Amino acid sequence: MDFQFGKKEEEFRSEIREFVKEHIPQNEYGHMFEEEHEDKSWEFSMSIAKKLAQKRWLTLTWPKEFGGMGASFMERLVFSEEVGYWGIPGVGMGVSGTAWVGPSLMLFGTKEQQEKYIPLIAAGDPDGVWCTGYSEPDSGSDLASLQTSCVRDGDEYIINGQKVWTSAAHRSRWCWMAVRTDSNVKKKHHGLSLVIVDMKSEGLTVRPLKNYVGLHYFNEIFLSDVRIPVENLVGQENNGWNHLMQALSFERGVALGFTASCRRMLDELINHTKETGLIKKTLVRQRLAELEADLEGARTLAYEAVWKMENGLSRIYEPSRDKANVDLLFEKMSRFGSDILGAFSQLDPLHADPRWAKIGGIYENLFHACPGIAIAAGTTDTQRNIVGQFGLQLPRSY
Amino acid sequence: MDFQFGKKEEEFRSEIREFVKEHIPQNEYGHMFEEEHEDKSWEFSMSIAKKLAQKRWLTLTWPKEFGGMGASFMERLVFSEEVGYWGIPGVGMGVSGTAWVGPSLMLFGTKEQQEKYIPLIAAGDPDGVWCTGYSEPDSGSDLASLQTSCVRDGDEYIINGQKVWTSAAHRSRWCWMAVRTDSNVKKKHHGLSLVIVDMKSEGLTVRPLKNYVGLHYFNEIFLSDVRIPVENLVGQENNGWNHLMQALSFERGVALGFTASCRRMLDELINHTKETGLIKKTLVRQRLAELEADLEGARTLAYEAVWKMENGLSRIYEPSRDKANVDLLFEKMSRFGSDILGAFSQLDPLHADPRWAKIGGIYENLFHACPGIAIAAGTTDTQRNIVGQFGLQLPRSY
Amino acid sequence: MDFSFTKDQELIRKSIKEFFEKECPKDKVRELKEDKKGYDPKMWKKMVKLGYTGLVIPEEYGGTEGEFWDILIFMEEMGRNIVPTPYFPTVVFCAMPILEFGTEAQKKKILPKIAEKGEIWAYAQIEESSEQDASGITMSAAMSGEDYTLNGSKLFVSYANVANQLLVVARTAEAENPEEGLTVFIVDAGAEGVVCDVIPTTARDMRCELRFDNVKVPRDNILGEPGKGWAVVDYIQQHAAVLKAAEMSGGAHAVLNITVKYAKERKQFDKPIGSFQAIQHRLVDMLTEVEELQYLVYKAAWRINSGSPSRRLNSIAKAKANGVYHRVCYHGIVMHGAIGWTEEMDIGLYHLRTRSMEFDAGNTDYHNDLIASELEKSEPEFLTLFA
Amino acid sequence: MDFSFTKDQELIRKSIKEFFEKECPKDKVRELKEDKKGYDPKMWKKMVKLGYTGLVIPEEYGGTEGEFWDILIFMEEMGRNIVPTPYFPTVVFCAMPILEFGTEAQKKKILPKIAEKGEIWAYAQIEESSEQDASGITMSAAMSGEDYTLNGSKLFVSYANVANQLLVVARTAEAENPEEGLTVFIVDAGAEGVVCDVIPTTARDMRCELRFDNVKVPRDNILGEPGKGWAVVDYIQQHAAVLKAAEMSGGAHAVLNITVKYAKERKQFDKPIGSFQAIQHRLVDMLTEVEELQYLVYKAAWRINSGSPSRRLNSIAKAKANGVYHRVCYHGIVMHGAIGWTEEMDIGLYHLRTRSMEFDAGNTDYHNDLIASELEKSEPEFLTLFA
Repeated sequence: MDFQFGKKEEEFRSEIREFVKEHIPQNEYGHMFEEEHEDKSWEFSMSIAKKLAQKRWLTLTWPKEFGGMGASFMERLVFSEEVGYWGIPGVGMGVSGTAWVGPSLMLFGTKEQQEKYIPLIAAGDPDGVWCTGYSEPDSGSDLASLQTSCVRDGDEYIINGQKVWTSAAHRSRWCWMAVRTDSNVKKKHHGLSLVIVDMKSEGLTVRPLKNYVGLHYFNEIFLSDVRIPVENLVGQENNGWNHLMQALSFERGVALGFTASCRRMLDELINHTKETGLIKKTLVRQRLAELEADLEGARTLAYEAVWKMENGLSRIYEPSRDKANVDLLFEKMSRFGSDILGAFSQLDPLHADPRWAKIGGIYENLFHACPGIAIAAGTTDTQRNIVGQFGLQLPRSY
Repeated sequence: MDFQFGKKEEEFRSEIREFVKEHIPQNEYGHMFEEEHEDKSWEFSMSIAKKLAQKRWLTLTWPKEFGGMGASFMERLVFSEEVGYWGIPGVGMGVSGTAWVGPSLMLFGTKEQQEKYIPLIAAGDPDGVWCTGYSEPDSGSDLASLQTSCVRDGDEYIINGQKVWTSAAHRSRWCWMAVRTDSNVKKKHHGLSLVIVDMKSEGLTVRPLKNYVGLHYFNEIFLSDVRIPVENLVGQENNGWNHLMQALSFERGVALGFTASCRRMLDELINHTKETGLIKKTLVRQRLAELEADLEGARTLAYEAVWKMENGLSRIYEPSRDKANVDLLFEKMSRFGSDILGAFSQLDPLHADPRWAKIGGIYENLFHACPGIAIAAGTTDTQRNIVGQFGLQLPRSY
Repeated sequence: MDFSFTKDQELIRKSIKEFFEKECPKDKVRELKEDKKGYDPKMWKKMVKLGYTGLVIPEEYGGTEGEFWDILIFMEEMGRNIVPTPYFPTVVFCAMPILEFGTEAQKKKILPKIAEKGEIWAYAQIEESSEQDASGITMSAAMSGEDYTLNGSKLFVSYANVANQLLVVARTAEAENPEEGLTVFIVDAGAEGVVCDVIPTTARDMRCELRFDNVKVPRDNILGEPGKGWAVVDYIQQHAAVLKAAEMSGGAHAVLNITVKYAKERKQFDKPIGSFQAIQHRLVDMLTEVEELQYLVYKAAWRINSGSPSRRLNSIAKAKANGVYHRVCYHGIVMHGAIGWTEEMDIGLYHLRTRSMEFDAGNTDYHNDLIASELEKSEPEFLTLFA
Repeated sequence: MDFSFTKDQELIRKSIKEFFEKECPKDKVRELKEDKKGYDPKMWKKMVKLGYTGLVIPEEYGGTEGEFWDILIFMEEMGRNIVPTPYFPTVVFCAMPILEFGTEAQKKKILPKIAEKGEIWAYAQIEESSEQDASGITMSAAMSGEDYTLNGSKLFVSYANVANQLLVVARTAEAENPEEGLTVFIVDAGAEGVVCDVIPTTARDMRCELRFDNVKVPRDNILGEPGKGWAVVDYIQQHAAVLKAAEMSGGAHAVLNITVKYAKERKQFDKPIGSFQAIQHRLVDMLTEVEELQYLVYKAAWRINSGSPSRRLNSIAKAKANGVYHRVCYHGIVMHGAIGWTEEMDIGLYHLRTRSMEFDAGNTDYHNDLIASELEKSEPEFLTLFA
């Protein structure tokens, strides 16, 4: 047993911190999920993405030949932690491109696709920004039931349908889209394909879907006779379900930085209670201690999952276990933190006026972000289904 | 809106309290579930049952012609509350007879059965003690799958099989038993019947099933070629499922006195923290307040259910809602109470030595009773299923 | 015992419900989110005309002389429809204590303005510490001749931006017990030295920072007795606790209904999501909580209405409301999936009000402590019967 | 980073596991529930022979000089098998602090007896208030010549009924800070004036009341420095917290496995009950909690083993263990249905130990407060990087 990072990782961590000192202002921490909301913050994010790309950190896990640094799982963990703790923006450029589009193209894209799309992502180029079109109005947790049709017409496909909950669609150059290329199938998992859709295509419209606090994060995409060239098919036609599963496996670990965000937020809260003297109050002490214990636990489990991946021991359930665990932690943090901040927790996170907002408004932000977190990338219950099936080998419960 | 009992109920309550003053020693409160454990306490319970019978309180909801007092639902609530608060023993003589065997016989028993069995119950006679044989090793929540066979042989039925979780079997004269009279049925709900089994029958053995604290409450009943006369069939042969549902409906309200037990236990706890000065501690205050609020809520809901019954407004879900609610309350009370009592909460409730035991050991008792409570008469989850279906009109979830 | 409302009360509820449904559909709520005043003066006028601001005010002061039940029903319906208005600060925080503690002259002067003209009032208690007990009140009011001079600032004063008049709690004397030496002042919102800034909050209920810089208040403008202001504050908190809990109870009910409806309609894996135990059992627990809260509020209200208010029940109602409202909103949103998190659905509008409602009239820790104080004073039945 | 044990450690675990499985099947546990001594001297002798009581004792004092990991693994397996022995009081509560604070003479005299002969020791700290901090220690030890005289009583002293020797914490001087003026004494359990009564507890771990009536203890029998006994108590609590958490972690794991197995086998409505979400999701949450606890214990142990113990991690381990162990047992029993509540199943045996384990080495409130104290002292990284 050894819970320390190695020398290599610690050096990497120091290097990232130097980068943070130089480029990331620390008076603006905590605007989680806000990167894509405002033009100004998106521009700043993209400027950082460019700098990260120069360091090869934007795509750090990718092989060197594709512009990555061939980082280990442990190095990725360190990077994710620093991103979470210091709030480094621009890291994913909308997540999709760096996290699963690139790796998927390496795995089952054509050489032409690899040469066309991958360098743009690795370079932190605005044309390397992707969104992902899986969900549809009637298929959320039940992904295989998707209906957006994609019909071959000569050298082109014609796409009709609707996608929803597409984060960063309003910032993206491309969409990584799951479509139905065959509707005469017995099982709904059959007849699906993955395609690349140019977001500038005729017939494609993006409609903002603001969250209830007013944050523009999600979008709807409407597709009306959108034409794409056949070379935009990724992998085999009608084999989309398998490709999708492969792509989804790259999503794992996206939540890695979450516990480091929690660490930062809890550190800020502890610091606030020390400055104000609140930490002398019994109920504040109990709440802080409970959060500290929960966070230490969640973080340790997240490390275990990475260690297992690094050592080829990974069973499939750990990332789901950790996502569900972090969902619960976020909710508790938001509640306990709000209790501690008292009446100030009612401030509007999108207008966190420093005259009144405590700790930069991060707890107000968290309070209304956390149901969204519990929904995103598979609800807490969906994660529990996965852990039940694969972690406990219990029968399907849904 | 009016949350007060009427004058009639308050007078009834006073009368019960006079009875309590005279007959029920208050230094022994809190031995829930222990009535049937020891010969001594059983004897005392039966002596009280006799006295209650004289007052017609043992079967207070029964019509006067059957030895009851024709009490209203509200009077029954008052009685249940006083029973719970003062810990009046002997009230149900093992529950089955007074709560559902009697009322079921009135509803669908023969005149002979009514005349033979009902007076014994109403009189608090030892021969009026019943147990109920529904559950079997392989059918718990799924009652309809029961397998104990009952085959007609001339003027008799021959019963073979096994019953389990039979409370008070070791104290009972009769068993109210669900059996399978036809096994060639398409649906498992068909082919069931209700019969009366003499506990002194040849071929019938009772095996104690102690709980993990050592309390003798449950039993197994083994039936090997047990013969009963055909006149012991209750209702129609093979119509047992319907009769069973009718009988089960009388079980409702059994939990009514539970909130009053909680009230007593919480009163004892509050009193203890006042005497010891613990009530000045912040965490003790918060815990007591939370329990007080939960209990006030549970009690008010229980009243609402009774009021609905009284006014013919009852929908089917309220008793299940209240049972699930009380399960959660018991669990929280046992935990918070133990936290407040500190190291003393580890005492053995079956050997509550007053030298060390605080508040007569009632919290130690509760701590280990409460998983049993959550299981008895339908687990918390089973209750939630019922509320989901009948209270929210949601589809079956099991 | 009676768990139902009278026919008259049901009729009152019906007319309030219809009024809100007509005058304040959810699009209006969304529209008012962006409004600078935070309410619709036209709708407010209609409310006044219908007598809603005079519900608990006697006829002699221009009100309709209703029972406490009437305003309780009103608050439930308001919570169900999340209607943005200065009703709560005006009527609950100000008119009610003025009726209780005001001199005849004050009542005659003020109450008809509220009941008949809809004059808007706001209540200023909370300060920088955000503590709800007396220790949180540090703003000073010094006597100088016949006047008092107020200096200091107040936070989270709801609808002060549009208020004509304010009730302000200040410290007129230092004492060991922080509940002593407090005085409640009636202050003209336009008085010299009063500065008001709107604090952006998620509930958009126009929380303001009020700064008082040598604000002169004549002695006649004291509500209640000087130095005994805590009695007024306590009265406000006790009644506001129950009425805010009623508002939250109405809101929680609405959220539950929205979510149950969605769980029946929305299908995943070819089944309504309400047929999955993870969803269904949570909905069941929500139902229980919501029904429990409802009756706890009614029980506290019943005691107030019958003239023997119970501090214990008042605090229980508010403590429960705080927890239930948030849990119902949070789980309701999550059960909806992504759509629940958007501004397209109404459920988020309810959740945005969570923290505002929690702090009005006392958070859970505060009320739990009050409950414990009542328990300390109580004598258990098991000791009295055999005494 | 390494989340695995070494091969040697795995071998140690295997042999301990096999020993317990062979020597202490659940029937034995049940049998010992009724035993007056509360342990099986024959099994105890075998444990001593295998070197288990000397796991962390250096060879020069008769031990096997293992690492902290060895005893941690031992405690995990003990918890998994719920083995009733005086091991914890003897080794963890007494041998470990003697090794740390004892004089050379004390160590030479005492430790070999424990390591090689299995002499039984018990630790007496808790008193009537049942408080775990220093304020709970009121028993007095007055100096008279070369001796001290102990008067007072101790509660919940585990296995004092069979102990030869006791560690007793008493107050030798009054001070404003309750952590000052304490002294730890080595007391012969058979000394004149010591009276021992077994308190019946559900865990049957032979909790005793010890009464001390003018018990003379020579000055040489002080462990550590007189008046500085809190250092010893604190050392005991910190190490016992982690090792008790390890025991609880092993137990929680066992309960989870028992329940998962049952949920796969037991059918209702023609399906294994584990296929119902209400059951399955709860099992999943239990899995997460159990795995989390396991690694939190390992993390705290790793710091101790590497010579830089973390008070924060020690308290986190114990606070978590207290909650997880109870929840896993409670829900495990309920998921079993009625059979889980009987003495036929093993799961109840685990739950019977809940409250005993919770109070050994500190309950959750106590540890939460310790965690908060550590947080008070800590400096967050976000302030240091830019400092």
